[in-house]
Amino acid sequence: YDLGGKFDKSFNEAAYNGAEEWKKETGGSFLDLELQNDAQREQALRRFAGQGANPIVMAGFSWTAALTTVAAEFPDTNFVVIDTVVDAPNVQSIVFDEHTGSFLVGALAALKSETGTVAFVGGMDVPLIHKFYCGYAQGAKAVNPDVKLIESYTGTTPAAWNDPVTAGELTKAAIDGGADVVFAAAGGSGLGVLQAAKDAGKFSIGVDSNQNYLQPGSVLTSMLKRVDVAVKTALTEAADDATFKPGLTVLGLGEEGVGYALDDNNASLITDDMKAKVDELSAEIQAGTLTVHDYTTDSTCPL
Amino acid sequence: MDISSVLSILDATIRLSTPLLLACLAGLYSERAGLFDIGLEGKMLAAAFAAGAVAAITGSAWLGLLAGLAVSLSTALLQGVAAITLKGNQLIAGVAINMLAAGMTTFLGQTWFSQGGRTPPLPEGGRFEPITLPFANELASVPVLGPIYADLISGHYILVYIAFIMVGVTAYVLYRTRFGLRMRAVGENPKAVDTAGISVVKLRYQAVIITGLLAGLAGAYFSIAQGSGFGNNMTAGKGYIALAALIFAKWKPVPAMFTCLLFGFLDALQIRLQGAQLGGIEIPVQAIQALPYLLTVILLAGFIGKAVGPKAGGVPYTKER
Amino acid sequence: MNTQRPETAAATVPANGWAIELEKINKRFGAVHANKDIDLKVARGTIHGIVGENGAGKSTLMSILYGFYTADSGVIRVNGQEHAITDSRHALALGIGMVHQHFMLVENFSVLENVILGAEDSGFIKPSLDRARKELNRLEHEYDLEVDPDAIIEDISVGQQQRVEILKALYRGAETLILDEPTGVLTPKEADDLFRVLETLREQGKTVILITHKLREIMAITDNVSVMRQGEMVATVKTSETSPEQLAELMVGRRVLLRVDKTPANPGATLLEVQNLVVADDMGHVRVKDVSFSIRAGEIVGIAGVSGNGQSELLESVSGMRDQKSGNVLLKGTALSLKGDDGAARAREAGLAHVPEDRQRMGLVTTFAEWENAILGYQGNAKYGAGPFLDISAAKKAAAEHIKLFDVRPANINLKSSLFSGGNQQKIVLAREMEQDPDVLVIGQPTRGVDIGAIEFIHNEIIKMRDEGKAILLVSVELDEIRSLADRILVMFDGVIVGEADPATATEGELGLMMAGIGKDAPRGLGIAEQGPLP
Amino acid sequence: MSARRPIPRWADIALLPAINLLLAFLVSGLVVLLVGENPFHAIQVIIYGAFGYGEGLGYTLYYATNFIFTGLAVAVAAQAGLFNIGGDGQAYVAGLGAVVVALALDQTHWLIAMPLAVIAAGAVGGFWAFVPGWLQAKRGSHVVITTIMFNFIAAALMVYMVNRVLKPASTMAPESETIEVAGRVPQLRQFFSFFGYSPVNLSIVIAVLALIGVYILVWHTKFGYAMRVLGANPTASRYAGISNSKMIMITMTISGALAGMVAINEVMGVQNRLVLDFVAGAGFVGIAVALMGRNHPIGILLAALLFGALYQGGQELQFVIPGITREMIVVIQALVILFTGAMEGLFRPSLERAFMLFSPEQKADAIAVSTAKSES
Ligand SMILES: Nc1ncnc2c1ncn2[C@@H]1O[C@H](COP(=O)(O)OP(=O)(O)OP(=O)(O)O)[C@@H](O)[C@H]1O
Ligand SMILES: Nc1ncnc2c1ncn2[C@@H]1O[C@H](COP(=O)(O)OP(=O)(O)OP(=O)(O)O)[C@@H](O)[C@H]1O
Ligand SMILES: [Mg+2]
Ligand SMILES: [Mg+2]
Repeated sequence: YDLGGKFDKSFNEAAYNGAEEWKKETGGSFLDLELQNDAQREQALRRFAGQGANPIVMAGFSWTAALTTVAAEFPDTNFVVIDTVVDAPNVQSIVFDEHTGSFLVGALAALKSETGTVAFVGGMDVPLIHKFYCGYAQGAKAVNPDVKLIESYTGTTPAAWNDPVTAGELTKAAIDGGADVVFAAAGGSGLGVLQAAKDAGKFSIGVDSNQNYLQPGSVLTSMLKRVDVAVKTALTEAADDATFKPGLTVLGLGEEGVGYALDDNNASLITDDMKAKVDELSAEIQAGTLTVHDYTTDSTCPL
Repeated sequence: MDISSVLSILDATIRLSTPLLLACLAGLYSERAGLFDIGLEGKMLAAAFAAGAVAAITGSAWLGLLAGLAVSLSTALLQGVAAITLKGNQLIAGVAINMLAAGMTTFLGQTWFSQGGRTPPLPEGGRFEPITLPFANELASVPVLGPIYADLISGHYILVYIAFIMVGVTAYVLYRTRFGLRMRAVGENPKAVDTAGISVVKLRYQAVIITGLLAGLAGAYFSIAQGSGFGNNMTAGKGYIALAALIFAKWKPVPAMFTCLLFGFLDALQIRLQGAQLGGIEIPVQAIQALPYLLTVILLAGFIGKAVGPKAGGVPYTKER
Repeated sequence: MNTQRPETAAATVPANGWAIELEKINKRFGAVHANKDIDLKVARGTIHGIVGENGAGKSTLMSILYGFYTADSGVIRVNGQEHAITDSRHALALGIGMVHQHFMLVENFSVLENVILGAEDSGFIKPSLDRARKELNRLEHEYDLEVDPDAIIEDISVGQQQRVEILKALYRGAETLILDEPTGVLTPKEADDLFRVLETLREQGKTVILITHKLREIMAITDNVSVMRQGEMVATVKTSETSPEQLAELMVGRRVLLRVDKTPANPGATLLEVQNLVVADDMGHVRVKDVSFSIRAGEIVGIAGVSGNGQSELLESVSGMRDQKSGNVLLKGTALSLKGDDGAARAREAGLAHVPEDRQRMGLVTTFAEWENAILGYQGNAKYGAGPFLDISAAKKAAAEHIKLFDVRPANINLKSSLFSGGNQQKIVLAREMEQDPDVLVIGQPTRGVDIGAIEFIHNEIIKMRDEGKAILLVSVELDEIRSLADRILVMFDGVIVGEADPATATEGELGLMMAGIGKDAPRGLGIAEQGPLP
Repeated sequence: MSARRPIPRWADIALLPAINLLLAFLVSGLVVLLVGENPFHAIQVIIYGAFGYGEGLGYTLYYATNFIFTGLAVAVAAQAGLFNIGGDGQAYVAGLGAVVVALALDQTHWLIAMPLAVIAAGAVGGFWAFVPGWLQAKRGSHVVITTIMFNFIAAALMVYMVNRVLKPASTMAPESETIEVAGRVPQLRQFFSFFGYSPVNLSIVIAVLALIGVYILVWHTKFGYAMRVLGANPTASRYAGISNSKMIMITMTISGALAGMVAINEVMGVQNRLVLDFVAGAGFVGIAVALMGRNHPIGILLAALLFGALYQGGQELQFVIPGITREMIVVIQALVILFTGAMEGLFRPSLERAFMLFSPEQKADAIAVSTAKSES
């Protein structure tokens, strides 16, 4: 897990849930570990590999350097890394098309908005979060070219991922600024966004896991990033060299790696028209007729 | 800027400065009594957790508050035993309390709720609701003053009002009561207090108890008023900022209120300025995020001058026998 | 003991009974046996003096009586009743009040607040303050103790601070008042005022215990006097039946010369010249107003004045610690550059040594070992290390030498400086400054709180320096000291030199008038009110 | 009450801390027991993990390296009476200096890159502390506030620098380019395979030199003397001709430069690139280390080793006993600080009494005192 901690209600927790599910289905067992600091990454990998763990699944973009080193030392162990790319024969890199998923929720947000203003609250101003924002913004613009966007970030220290109070204030500020839908891509801080939107009677959008249930009736939808599925599949496939797929795996809309969440909690919030429009966009993206720019390819976001 | 956005910034200012103010006043008591307190952060965090946990289980904000106060108080007393009775280093005691709180809250939270140290979101009633002051709705339509009363003054959590009332209470206690007189004296010259036949130790414990209670209010504010449930490390360094505010305010209650309002305002401003443009160029969001801290430094250097704290601060009182 | 022990006075029960009886009091601090089997009886309605060398155990004994320390063994009787005094509250309840050698005041509190601290009537201080104001008014009139009840302690002179301490004790209804070296920091006039108060107290039947190093005071005001030496009570005598010489001998165990022996000055070239100096204090108030004077080699110039008239700022400015607003300080004809906060270093380089008024606050780092203080101010000197390094053995050698030359006790260079008695701390500072062979020596209050044996020694050292051809600027509030040491006396009042006097001819009365601003060329009527009523 | 005899020196510096450490572990044991694990096993694991094998020891030393730097930074400032809470921020920005030099010179040799990076990191870290020092000296702004503020400013600055300036446009992770091997500080395992894969590197040599350097600076130079005078009594230091304002600025700069060495260890020795938040709170641990080490290099060395051991031992504990989470390790660390630091006086009175009874001459004394007491 990344430094945010195992139970962050979104990214890391999804990975954990995936592993748990795999354990339930297959009866296998897994070792897991939370880190205190960066230096422990290599140590942890070596330790697990040394203990014969196979495969080893890592979640988080910070694993690149450690994995590059350790993968070479343990050629017989299969590694799966999520959110970054490590080029080695025994590593499967899984990345998600967060930008397309975000595009869809952006479109939903703009469709839902009555004020024509939608907002985004990120954890820290890092590339991955920008990728979310950039997709979100493009999606919103796609359905409403005049949409106004408010972009903000909770902080600059690791506390940014665990600061629901500031996130809540940012949400209130955005709502005061006219926004009526707020997308939270801020790890644990996101809970503050959902709460503040609920308190103000506005809408929020969850991230990574399905967070619709957290504030039913207020969470418009959640941008799904199926880390749980990825972890589960990886654990299943990579356990066996025969099915292990080294190299890059991109999970996008087509693979259902990303998407938006629709369940009982938000069924009443999303009209059939909205759903139809978004599904149409989704189809276009998958067909390649609509391209969504990926911020991380060149660190720019053309809007 | 129109009046409503000004009001909304000021409204946020009040929300953001409340926990700082409570923590700052908390620190004021122990520091005025001659005990450095960098353990504010830890006490708040412990209280935030206890309040959040109990409120989540019982569904009562009041029980949560009670738990927060109790836990913060015990933490303060632990710190007091180390710093007063055992004459330990006050800074180390504070550092230890901060770490202990950071570790314990997450650990217990995980053990009890299995949500990564978080408490579950609070049920109805588990969280303080904003209080609408009398006539707020009726007066809201009066121009200028109406919105100021209805939006800015009315509609906050009870802890907000307590915090601001505590400013007056603290000023009164400090300057008008026997306890305040003795407490100020013990922070300046404990020997003088001792030779006047007053127990230094008892006085310092009394101050520590008040500190614990106020820090408890501050902590509870995080988890059961402003927030809805406890999150890991949710005090996010506010204890240190409160300490800075205390020094900034030269250990005086009314200036402490203004300092905390200023810090809250800068934070609110930062939050609203994100994404602002300057001459067509977007200012990096980090520059805006750093703004409150930069401005604090500039204000401090430009206007505040030297802050001289209670003279006996940080030194355990030893009486040779 | 080489002197015969005089008949112990007042052994029979006095008319008014004993106010205090101490029997076989013992107190140890680690290895130091500060009080050994001390017996002391104080008759009610008398003023009882206690004298003794620095470190003899006087303060310790009184602290035990006041409940601040607890005796290891012994009996305390107050008004004939035995009491185990456990803390100060207890002592206060028994009617014992104490004015400590180092005042126990809260510096940023007002006089009133200090007076009521610990003696408040109720939970709210307003009624107490009001009552205290009235009571203070009454006491002030009764004892002629004038202080502004609303003044902040750090803003008033030490003399006034002491009045506050006495008022504090009286406010609490003290029947027995202990004063530990009350006159160490007072001007002669302030001391006289104090003694008038003590006499009034005696007339009212109250008991006073007075610790002092000044035998003149003992002779003038006490009824009985006890002498302590090295933790023991060596004698208690009726004052009327003893003499200063006998007391001095009892204290020190040898004969002491009670006056300074010196030859007439033989001044040479001008070494220190102060031209039109204007200096402000920390608050920005101008405290030294256009002061000029010069000192020649082989000459001691004394500056007399009531404390708080700019002497401190003058000293600090001349020695480089404080910027002057205008004017010059010339050393051997060259102007010192004293700007910046390291002016003192340049003054020293130019050959000016400085013994500060306040040894604990300035002259010493009390948490340092003695040897570390032996180089304070001279740490940059090449003889204490080449380049950036500190030559510890050289410093220790110098320290050992200082200790030997100035007979500092205990002779332990590794002892923490705070553990030396005041007199010995003073010797440490003097030794350091004098042994640098400076051209000019600036000394403030050289014998404050120092016992007579040490005073004799210090005075002799100062004369010796003069005779070696140094220029010496001496600032002291002790008129006796100035008159016996100085070759010329300048009197300072309200930041101005108001007159010059010849110590051989000027009387104490004349000097006193000048010090109050009523001298020959003094600006009349200025700032007198602040200094209290005229004699 | 009797005359208190101080306990023998050896007991003061060895026995007392040992008892306190034991107590800390005992209480921690209760916490371990709470989650249903065997506390003795846990302690065994911690000790084994920290010292029991080469790699573990290497990790312990690697953590200790950071703590020595930040501990010294706090201690040097404290000697001059300044409380530098800003070690975290100073170390963080120093990463800029280290990474810029390392990236520029990573085609040469570490013998060239390392000294220059040390200077650069020291300069940047020093600057970050100099400014608060300057504000304190010239404007009277309390360093405690300014250094706290500078920590936050540093965090904002670094997020900007890493993401917008140093990060290659094509990568996803918020980190600088990787430093080539020639620009890295060699790890000790390259010389001693004993250290396994642990990241301890030659920075530890700098740490040892810094310990010695600070010792000499503080106790054997005129500058150090002046610093201590200032710390103990600012009025006396003016009297002694020491420029308090210059001392404050220089001391803060030295303090910041020392904290900045963390960047050498992390950026050039371990991560080989600049990552966000690489300091990971080492600056705050430094406060505890300096306080526990009594601001003395030897004390700091021991305290840094203790904290290094707790970090590494705690990590080991997580591997071996899965029920133990990282928060528990924090709790254990906090308890150690509490009992060995803040509550170190807990056993002093009983120890004093014990020694009193066991030494014959003092025993006589004690009896004399108690009889005297009962008489009165
Ligand atoms: N708090 C203490 N701890 C240890 N030793 C002490 C303490 N106070 C006093 N002493 C020792 O007791 C001795 C007597 O000290 P005391 O203060 O009574 O002397 P004194 O007669 O008042 O001297 P002075 O004339 O300097 O005031 C000193 O020499 C000192 O060694
Ligand atoms: N903590 C201590 N430990 C040991 N000795 C002490 C301690 N505190 C004070 N003393 C000793 O007590 C004696 C008197 O202490 P005190 O503070 O009264 O000195 P002082 O007032 O500076 O001396 P003086 O009366 O000459 O000005 C000194 O001899 C000093 O060495
Ligand atoms: Mg004394
Ligand atoms: Mg004394």
